[in-house]
Amino acid sequence: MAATYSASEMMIVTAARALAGVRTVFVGVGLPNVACNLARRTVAPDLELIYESGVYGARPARLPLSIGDPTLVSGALSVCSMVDLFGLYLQGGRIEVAFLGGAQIDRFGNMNTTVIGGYDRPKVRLPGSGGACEIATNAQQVFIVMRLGRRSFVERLDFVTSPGHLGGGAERAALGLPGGGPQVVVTDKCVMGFDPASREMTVVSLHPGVTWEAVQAEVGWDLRAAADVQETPPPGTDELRLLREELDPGGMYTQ
Amino acid sequence: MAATYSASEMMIVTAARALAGVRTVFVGVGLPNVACNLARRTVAPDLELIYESGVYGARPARLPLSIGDPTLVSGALSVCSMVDLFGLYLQGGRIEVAFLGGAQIDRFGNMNTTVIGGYDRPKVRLPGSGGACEIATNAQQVFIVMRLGRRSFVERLDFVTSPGHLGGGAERAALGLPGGGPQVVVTDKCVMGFDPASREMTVVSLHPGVTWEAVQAEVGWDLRAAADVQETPPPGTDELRLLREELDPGGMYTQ
Amino acid sequence: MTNDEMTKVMGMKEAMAAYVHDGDTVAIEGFTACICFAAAHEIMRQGRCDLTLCRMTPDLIYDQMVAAGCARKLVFSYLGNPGVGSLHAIRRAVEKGIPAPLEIEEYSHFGMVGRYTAGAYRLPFFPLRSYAGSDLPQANPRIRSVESPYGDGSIAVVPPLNPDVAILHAQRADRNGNAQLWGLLGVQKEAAFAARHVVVVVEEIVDEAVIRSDPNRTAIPSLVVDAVVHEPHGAHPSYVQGYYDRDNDFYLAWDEASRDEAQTRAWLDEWVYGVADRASYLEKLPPDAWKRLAAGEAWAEGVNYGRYV
Amino acid sequence: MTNDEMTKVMGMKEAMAAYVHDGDTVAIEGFTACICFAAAHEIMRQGRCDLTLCRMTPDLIYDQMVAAGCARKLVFSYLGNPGVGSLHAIRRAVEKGIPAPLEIEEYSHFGMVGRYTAGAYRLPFFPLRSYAGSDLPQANPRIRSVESPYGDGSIAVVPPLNPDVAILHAQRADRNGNAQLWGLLGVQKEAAFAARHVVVVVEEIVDEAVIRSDPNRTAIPSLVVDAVVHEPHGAHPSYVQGYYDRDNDFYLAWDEASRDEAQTRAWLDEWVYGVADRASYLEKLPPDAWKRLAAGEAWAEGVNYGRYV
Repeated sequence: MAATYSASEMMIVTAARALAGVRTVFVGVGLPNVACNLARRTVAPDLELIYESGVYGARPARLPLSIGDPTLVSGALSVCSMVDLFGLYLQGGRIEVAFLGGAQIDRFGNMNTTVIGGYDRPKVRLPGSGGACEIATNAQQVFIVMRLGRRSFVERLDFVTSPGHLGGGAERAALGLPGGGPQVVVTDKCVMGFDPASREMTVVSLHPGVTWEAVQAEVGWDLRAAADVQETPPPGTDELRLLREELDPGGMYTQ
Repeated sequence: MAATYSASEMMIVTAARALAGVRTVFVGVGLPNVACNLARRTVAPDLELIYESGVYGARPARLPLSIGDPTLVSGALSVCSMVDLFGLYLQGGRIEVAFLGGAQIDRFGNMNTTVIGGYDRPKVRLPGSGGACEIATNAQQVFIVMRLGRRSFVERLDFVTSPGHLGGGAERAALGLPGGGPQVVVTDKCVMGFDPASREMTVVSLHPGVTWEAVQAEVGWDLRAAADVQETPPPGTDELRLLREELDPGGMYTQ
Repeated sequence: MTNDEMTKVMGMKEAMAAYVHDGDTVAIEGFTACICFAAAHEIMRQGRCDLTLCRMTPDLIYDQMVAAGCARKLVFSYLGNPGVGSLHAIRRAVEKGIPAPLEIEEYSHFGMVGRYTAGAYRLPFFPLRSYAGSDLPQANPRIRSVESPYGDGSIAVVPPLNPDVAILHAQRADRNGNAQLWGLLGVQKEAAFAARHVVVVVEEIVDEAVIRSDPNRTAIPSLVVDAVVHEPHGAHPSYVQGYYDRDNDFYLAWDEASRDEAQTRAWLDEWVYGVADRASYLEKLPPDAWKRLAAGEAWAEGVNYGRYV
Repeated sequence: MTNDEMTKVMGMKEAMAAYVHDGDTVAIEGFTACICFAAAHEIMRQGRCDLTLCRMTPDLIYDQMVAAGCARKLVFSYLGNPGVGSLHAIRRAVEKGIPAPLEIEEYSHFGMVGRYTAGAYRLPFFPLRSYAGSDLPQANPRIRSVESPYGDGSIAVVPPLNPDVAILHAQRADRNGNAQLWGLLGVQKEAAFAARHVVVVVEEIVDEAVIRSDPNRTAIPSLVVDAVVHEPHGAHPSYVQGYYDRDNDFYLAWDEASRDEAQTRAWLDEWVYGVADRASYLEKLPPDAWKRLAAGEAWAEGVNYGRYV
């Protein structure tokens, strides 16, 4: 019998599953944090969690309040200064996957976390880059988890904070960015990849019960589909139990 | 009654006294090591010893065999990586005085520790720079301790490892070197300073019983004297006792 | 006077009066941990203004200082209330110029880290692989690039940052300012070496012998420290590894209060202007606060440095 | 297999055979301390040749490898027998081409540190304030300079160094290669991150729980480590902080023996080729050696990380 679950739970579980077999993940704030901790408890037991706060190999004993929570430090394999974290781990090319959230994304996976509106007198001042710009530049692969929505998935970004595939095609490589850029976008309604040639975002699976139209309605450009769109497998009872009872008992991310 | 002492003891005690009132000294290998440890026990009790091996505020419990001796680590105030030692402490401009030895020096305090003869097939291959090049570049002041000799105090260096006052005058400042360069050269026969205008080495005091001619005979250029050449004060009994009984009981540096 | 007798210990009032002046460039660092609210509140009480505030994550501490009118300019890389949401006071200043316009100079995290590092290393710039393809260099013309002399392309650079004063919270220091940190190290060391003056605020003042027993743990040496302030719980509501946990209720309460100007003022009146010093602030906390925020115990395994005599 | 069950533990023979090949660029680092002679001797026994040997201070360890004919080239910053004098085998090679010419690539200490750092940070160069007014850039054209884009002059740069393998001795590691170091830290961390492969050699293999009890002490994480070799006293005659002292008699004996080609060969025959492995080498030491070289005890003060559950 299939369990009932929320769209957020579906999204987090799917994001976690994307990490199957991965050994090192750079963990962003919020949703990625929950997804990576779930992955370590399920599909990627050897996964070492790396946080921009300087932590390698965290073993959080509770859901961290932020990427700088003291529970990430106690029991970690290594904790280093930020110059070493960004220099040795990230820029050194040691991160297999960086898992990021974002405010705005375009069809090529470029992201905006800086402003809505103009830079000098913005309508909404967002947090800014943090480490996102260099993470997007240097991680071997970037995975993104964010909720669909017309204000988030936009035709044109107000500001490019973090480079994705830029204008698409080979532009990213031509500019000499060391990392491979965005590979997958996990949302609350579908999973998207990037076309190997055009580097445009393409839908690879729809979550159970979600229609193509429901997805397109939340995206600000004419969405493309992969050759063979699948149905995303639903969460398992074990994943849901871990999420609800251990990782996010307060339901901060899973409602 | 005056104590008897060797020329090396005279040199080391005089070198130590040059550090009166100094708070941070970068300690080179060999003679400077002994002189700085003596200074800390006499004229500069607040002196903190800094070693290129990464040690700040060493309290050696024995005469260190080298600048990397474990006795420099145990009980030190701080021990850091070499990138931090050279970057934060030295290049950061935090070193008041660097105390160096050398193989060859010219009248402007430029030093050679690289080769005697040509670089590609040298007559004698010397150790090379170690940290000397950046120490000479960045320390606020450089003090030098070395024995006089025609093979050491030369008209022309075979190789400039570490910049002193280059061609003299304002050349050093013009090249943008951050530190002030050599200020004093303590030898086994005399003490020399540098003329404020020409930056040429000038004799400021002769050790007791040493004649001008005896000094000139050991120097490969026509030596200049300061306006008023003094007699260097002899070592005190307390300094000699510390040196012989505590700092160098084996007589490694003081014979 | 020997080292053991030397002391740089001062009260917080005295230290802030001595080292923070109107118009100064100030860095109160600490990434999520060891954020010295005690110092910030004292600066606010002393009415400092026109400050250039530098911090990777302005966090509540600079949101409060901006709300209090201390700041002319903000140099930063991430404007968030960590794990909670926005910094409403700074957003009001940037979006609407309330209470006054706030100049901003914006980097990414590694850019800020690099700026402190270049400042500490006395370098003209710090090179980093970032910013290519981003709009950040357009927003901030101080982000530039240099060509590699090895024929392998160009790389972004940021300029050095040398604050007039850095204020850094740590677990323990001796009276002369040799400070030991553990847990997240952030950019504390780099900020200390980059700054013209350094105030270290600590949970505990310990004998020099404690420091000398573990020299690898000393991130900030006395060499660069001007003043040592003993202010236990001085980082509340942020946390200090091994000493106390983050007081998240405060982060949530500020998120609420700071959405509205009048409520923001009321919060500052109660928790900053309405108290004389940190001790009075701490007295206002609920009696069970420190029990609730207790760190528990997890001690590091022993390490022998050896005696080499 | 979980992390706790994972192991990268190998014997020295196996590790050197797997990670050091003819023609490789090899870095055995450790500044005065933690110099892994055990690895060097095994490489010599395996007859490796044509190596590019990188080390700030070639020390006895590379003097022996050069004498044994392992090296084609030396990349370094200080050629000395520390506290004793010259490195005679390397001098013979450089001054007289005996036994074979040795190519050299020479920097200053900060230049070598910068090369490893640039290699570890994947930077095209490392900038440093050095070399202006020195003849070193003429001797080594890889020392170059770049112009600051902030209009404040030019600065020297050195290129990245990325060895094929770095061999690093440390006090302790877990079976997965998370290594903790104390005392002099040298460039161990930077060399580890710069290298394509890393072999960590340790005095003790400990439970992962020991490492996790003090994460700030972990300089080399498992992430970059390929093999862990348990070789107690593997750094003799250099020292390991807290474990044993330097055996200066060996430094003096090498100074004597290495002045003459035949004696050098005899020394190598006795101490390298004449023993099967490190255990046999250690058996040849006088029975009182470890008593004489004992480190004594001086333990670090406790540090609490806290339990945050």
